[in-house]
Amino acid sequence: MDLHALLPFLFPVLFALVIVAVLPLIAGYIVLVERKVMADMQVRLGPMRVGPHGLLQPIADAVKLLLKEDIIPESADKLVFWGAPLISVTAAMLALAALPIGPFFQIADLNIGMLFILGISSLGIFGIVLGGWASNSHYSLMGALRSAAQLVSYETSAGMAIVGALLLAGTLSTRGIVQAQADDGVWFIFAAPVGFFIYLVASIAETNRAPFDMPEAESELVAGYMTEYSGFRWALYFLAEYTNMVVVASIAATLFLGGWMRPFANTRVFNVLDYFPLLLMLWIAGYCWRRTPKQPVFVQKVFMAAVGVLCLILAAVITLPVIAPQGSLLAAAKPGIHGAFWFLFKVGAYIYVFMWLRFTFPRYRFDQLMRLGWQFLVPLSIANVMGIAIGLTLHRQLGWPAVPALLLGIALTLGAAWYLISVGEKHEPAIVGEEGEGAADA
Amino acid sequence: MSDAFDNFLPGGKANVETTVLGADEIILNMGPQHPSTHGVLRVKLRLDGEKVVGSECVIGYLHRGVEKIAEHRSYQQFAPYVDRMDYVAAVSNGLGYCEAVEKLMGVEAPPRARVIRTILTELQRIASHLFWLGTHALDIGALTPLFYCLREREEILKIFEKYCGARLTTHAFRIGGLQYEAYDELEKDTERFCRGFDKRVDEYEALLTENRIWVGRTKGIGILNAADAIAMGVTGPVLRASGVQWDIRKAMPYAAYDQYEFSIPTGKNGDTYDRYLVRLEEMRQSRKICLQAIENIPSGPILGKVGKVLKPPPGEVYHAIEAPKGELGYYIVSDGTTQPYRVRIRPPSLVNLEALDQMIRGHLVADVVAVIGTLDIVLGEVDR
Amino acid sequence: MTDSEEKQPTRPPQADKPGETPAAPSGAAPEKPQAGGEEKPAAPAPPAPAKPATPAAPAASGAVPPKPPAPGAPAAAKPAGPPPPPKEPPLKPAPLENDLVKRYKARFGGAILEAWLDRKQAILVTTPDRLLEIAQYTRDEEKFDYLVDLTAVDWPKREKRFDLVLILYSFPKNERLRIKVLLADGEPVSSVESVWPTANWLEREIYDMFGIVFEGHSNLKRLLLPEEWQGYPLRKDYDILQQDEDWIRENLGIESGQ
Amino acid sequence: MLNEAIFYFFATLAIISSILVVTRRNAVQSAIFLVTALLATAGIFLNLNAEFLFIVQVILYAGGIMVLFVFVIMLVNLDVALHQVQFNRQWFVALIISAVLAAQVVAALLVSRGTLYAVAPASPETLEPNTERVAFSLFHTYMLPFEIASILLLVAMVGAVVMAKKRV
Repeated sequence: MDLHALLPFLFPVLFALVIVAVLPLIAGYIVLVERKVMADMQVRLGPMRVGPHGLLQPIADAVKLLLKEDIIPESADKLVFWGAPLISVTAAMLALAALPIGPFFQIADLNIGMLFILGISSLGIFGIVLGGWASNSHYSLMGALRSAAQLVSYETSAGMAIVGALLLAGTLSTRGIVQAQADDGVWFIFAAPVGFFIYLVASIAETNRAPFDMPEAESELVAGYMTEYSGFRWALYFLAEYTNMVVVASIAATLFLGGWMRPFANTRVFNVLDYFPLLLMLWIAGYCWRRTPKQPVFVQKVFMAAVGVLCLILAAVITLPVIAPQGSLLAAAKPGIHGAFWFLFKVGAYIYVFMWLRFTFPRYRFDQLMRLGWQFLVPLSIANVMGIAIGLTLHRQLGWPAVPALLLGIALTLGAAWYLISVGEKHEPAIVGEEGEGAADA
Repeated sequence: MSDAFDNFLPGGKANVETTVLGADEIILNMGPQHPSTHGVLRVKLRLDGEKVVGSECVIGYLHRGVEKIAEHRSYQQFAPYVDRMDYVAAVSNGLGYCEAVEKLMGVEAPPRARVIRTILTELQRIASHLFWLGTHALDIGALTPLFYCLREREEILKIFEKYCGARLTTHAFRIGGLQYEAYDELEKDTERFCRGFDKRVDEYEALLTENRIWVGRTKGIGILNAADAIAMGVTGPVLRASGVQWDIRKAMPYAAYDQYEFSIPTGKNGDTYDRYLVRLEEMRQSRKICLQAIENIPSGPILGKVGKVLKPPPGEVYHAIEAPKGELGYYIVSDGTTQPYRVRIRPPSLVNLEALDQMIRGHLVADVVAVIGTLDIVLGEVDR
Repeated sequence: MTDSEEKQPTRPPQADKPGETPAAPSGAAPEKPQAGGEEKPAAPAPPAPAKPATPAAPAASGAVPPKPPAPGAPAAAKPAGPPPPPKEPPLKPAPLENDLVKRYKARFGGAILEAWLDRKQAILVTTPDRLLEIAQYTRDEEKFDYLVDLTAVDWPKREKRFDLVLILYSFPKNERLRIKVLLADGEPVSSVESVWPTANWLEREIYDMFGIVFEGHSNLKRLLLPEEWQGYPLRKDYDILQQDEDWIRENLGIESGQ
Repeated sequence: MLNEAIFYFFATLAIISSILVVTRRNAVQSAIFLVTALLATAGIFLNLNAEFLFIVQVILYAGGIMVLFVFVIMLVNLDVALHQVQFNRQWFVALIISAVLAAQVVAALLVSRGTLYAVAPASPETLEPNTERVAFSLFHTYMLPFEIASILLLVAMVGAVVMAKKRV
């Protein structure tokens, strides 16, 4: 067979391998970052023991999880119990295939890109539902049922929020969406702020994270659908959860935050921002070196210094294309490298917001969550789509200037939001009172 | 029972005769190993979907027979045991016991001892409420307040440590007065803590009080009206949140409470939110008491006239104090020997927990967690 | 266990009456008997109506030794309790005869065996047979609306070996009252759960620890100990070593090394 | 060659899963195999360059409807179904129907033997802006029927809500 026929598959397969290989590591480090962020918000230090500043903690955790006994409850449905985490992980990872990490780094630019991501990631529910069912435990099952209901509900509003941005982009291809934002010179977060908000809320709910972590609400359902899982299978669920976080953050970055574009990509004055990565890396390196003498053990000192050096190397890699002369190979690599940096930066920022919310808010109750989803987010997302459609029609068909047309659309959406909130407030106390009376009667 | 539900799970016992339609009612076993039952409480919930239609508490996992132990110890020997009941508020337990025995003996602690007792007990109340707030918020899903609360609690525990060398089970008092003389900086430490504490409470309030989710999770949940509260015998903040302005510190003052000015916060609706507000306000009031108390600690002996061997004259006494959780009573019967004939401890947690069933009916599983948290039970005390 | 469960007919009140005659020096007048006993500060409640009554002790209730005398057999009463040491007068239990007690006596007559004041705390002793009525009256008429605690004390050498102790509190009056019910082993007593719902668990605990059976209790089973527990730990004759040996013999088939 | 291999893979998967759907006793497992069958069909669509159809299949059937299916299955009592007779004895009826169906297929193949391959498969390029083409047909060419259908669905949905609400 002709090798040339296989050539188009080479890079995608390579990328895919890289993602599958690196993602667990990334997920592990997201967990570490989350613990560190949490610790910082809670006046603690977080993991500090394994490696300097706990930098090797994820690896230790991974080793522990791999070596742990894989307990399968006696009365569980073995086959389903085995397979369920795999479904979750596969679905989460497949969704990454269509995401553009920079202009060059993408497994497949499908012309149904966004739909593909949505559709595939929605299959992850099966992993949760089946895992919860197969565990043969009430906690697991309740977690699974909650999860299914929650994901189906919030997928609706997430999908509608995405539709808003898609209307603006006029394409489903992820690459095309970023390109559209580049062409219009505005990130869609500014053209459809309400849509972004809806997506933010819905994506938190879809990834089962606090304050919407009903399915695994640890204080109610122990660990929800994962209650009976342990060791590697549990790790797979965890991996799926964090991969999902990356996926939703990537979607948000692509759709609303300009994908791989630098802020103000079209303005020359802000070319200074090309040095932002350099500064960031230098700052991290500086911090590492400042902390180096304080490490207790020699090995840790070396490690810390090495992390600093690594940051310097990264800084060099990022900065060289900027200062390289035009037309050189290095300069040609700039969009790819910087695109990847900005994309990951945005994804990171989005995930940081997730963490921030998690450590700030209490948990919703399940009925409140459903009420929020169906009575507020879904109508609002429909209003959002209509607002954007009205704005676009005014702009494209009636020839209004873009800014007032879109502003009108946003204003309409905000009006709808205000109406929904006022209606919700009118109804909410009644429901609470009803429950209260019931409790008093009993 | 839960047959319908069990059968359909993969390993459930198949039973053809069962013709129950759907999973109408299931039994959910919450605990004894569960993250938010605050120890080894086991609640058997009857659920309709996620709605609670009935419940039964199974307790006793931590039963140590404290009351039986008491019958085989001398009066002083038994004092450390009471610290281990409500281990989150050991000082209060000790105060109740010491005062009960003092009453039984007909002696009184000297004024200096009483004031220091009051200071430590109020600090303990703050510590207990802080711990409650942290865990309660954690149950409802707010992770962060716990650590802020523990940060402040730590300061209190440090004061305890400086005073008596122990942090948790302090055994700080002695029958007839104090075990130890106050250390030199007790006033200063207490004052420093109290001065900064008001702002800390504001901080917690900033995180929770106005938070929509918090309000949604606590308002109208676990309502106990005043009549029910009295009938169920609940005491402490739970009773006050139901609108009954009753606090043993005011109603039947002990220690040095009659010298200080403080108010008794009450709630209106008797729901979880009110209990939260009441406890927060109680912390502020306790801080106020501490500040008043350190201003003027009388000098003098710290131990009243009690012999080495305690032989209370025969008879019996019931003495109750306002522990952080409610009325903590000691009913001690003496037969004139060195060992109590019978010690009955009236644990506020146990009686408050009894109201759980009534409070959670009609609510959802998530609310059960909130209500268990709001009752502020310590299983060491429930089970004794 | 089997002993305690067999039903004994409730003792007629008359049978109890002659028993309570051990005359104690009634000269020790109560210094300040109050119904509520506790010192009363500025409390939300108005002062109690129960005023210190004249200690004109009628024949029915003389000043008594610290513990309620064993009804029916005064001779048996002695060994259980220690001899009342005539020491510090204020600690000495003194008979109580105020309005409150009078009202009770007027209403329940023989069911109220005696009343005294111990450490300024009022104690009322009754027979079990009219307990429910008394409870109802105490809550509704006397406004003792809060059952603080319900417990028991075992005096194994007495004929009626148990004191069932109801510690009550009145929110309107800011007073405490203690009602003691004298019970023989196995003698059933009616549950006061219907009067004070909080008695539910407290009675279960007493059943658990003393084996006192409450009639009309909605769910009388052990509270703290496991269902299959043998014996009642807070009885004075409970022997943990014996329990242990029995358990080991039964379950392990060997002799205990204890 | 590659295309055919992919097709046969998905086709086999679809058939095997479909058989398993009807033969499994456990409804949850049946549902899982139904999902597999649906996904295999989606794979065939993808292989035919019909990406939009593929993703609709995944989102609607596998991701949407089947999740609800599994959800409902978990809520009902499977116990009864587990012990009911799975296949009834009217196999001859099934045989007749199968035979008729097979005859139809064979007849169709025979009749169209000459013409079946006459129409060349469309080249992938003409299908390329897949989604746009579907959208164009739906919102432009067949606008009215599409709207009528959606109103019909809306009515059905409202009807369902009303009927469910009455009970409460």
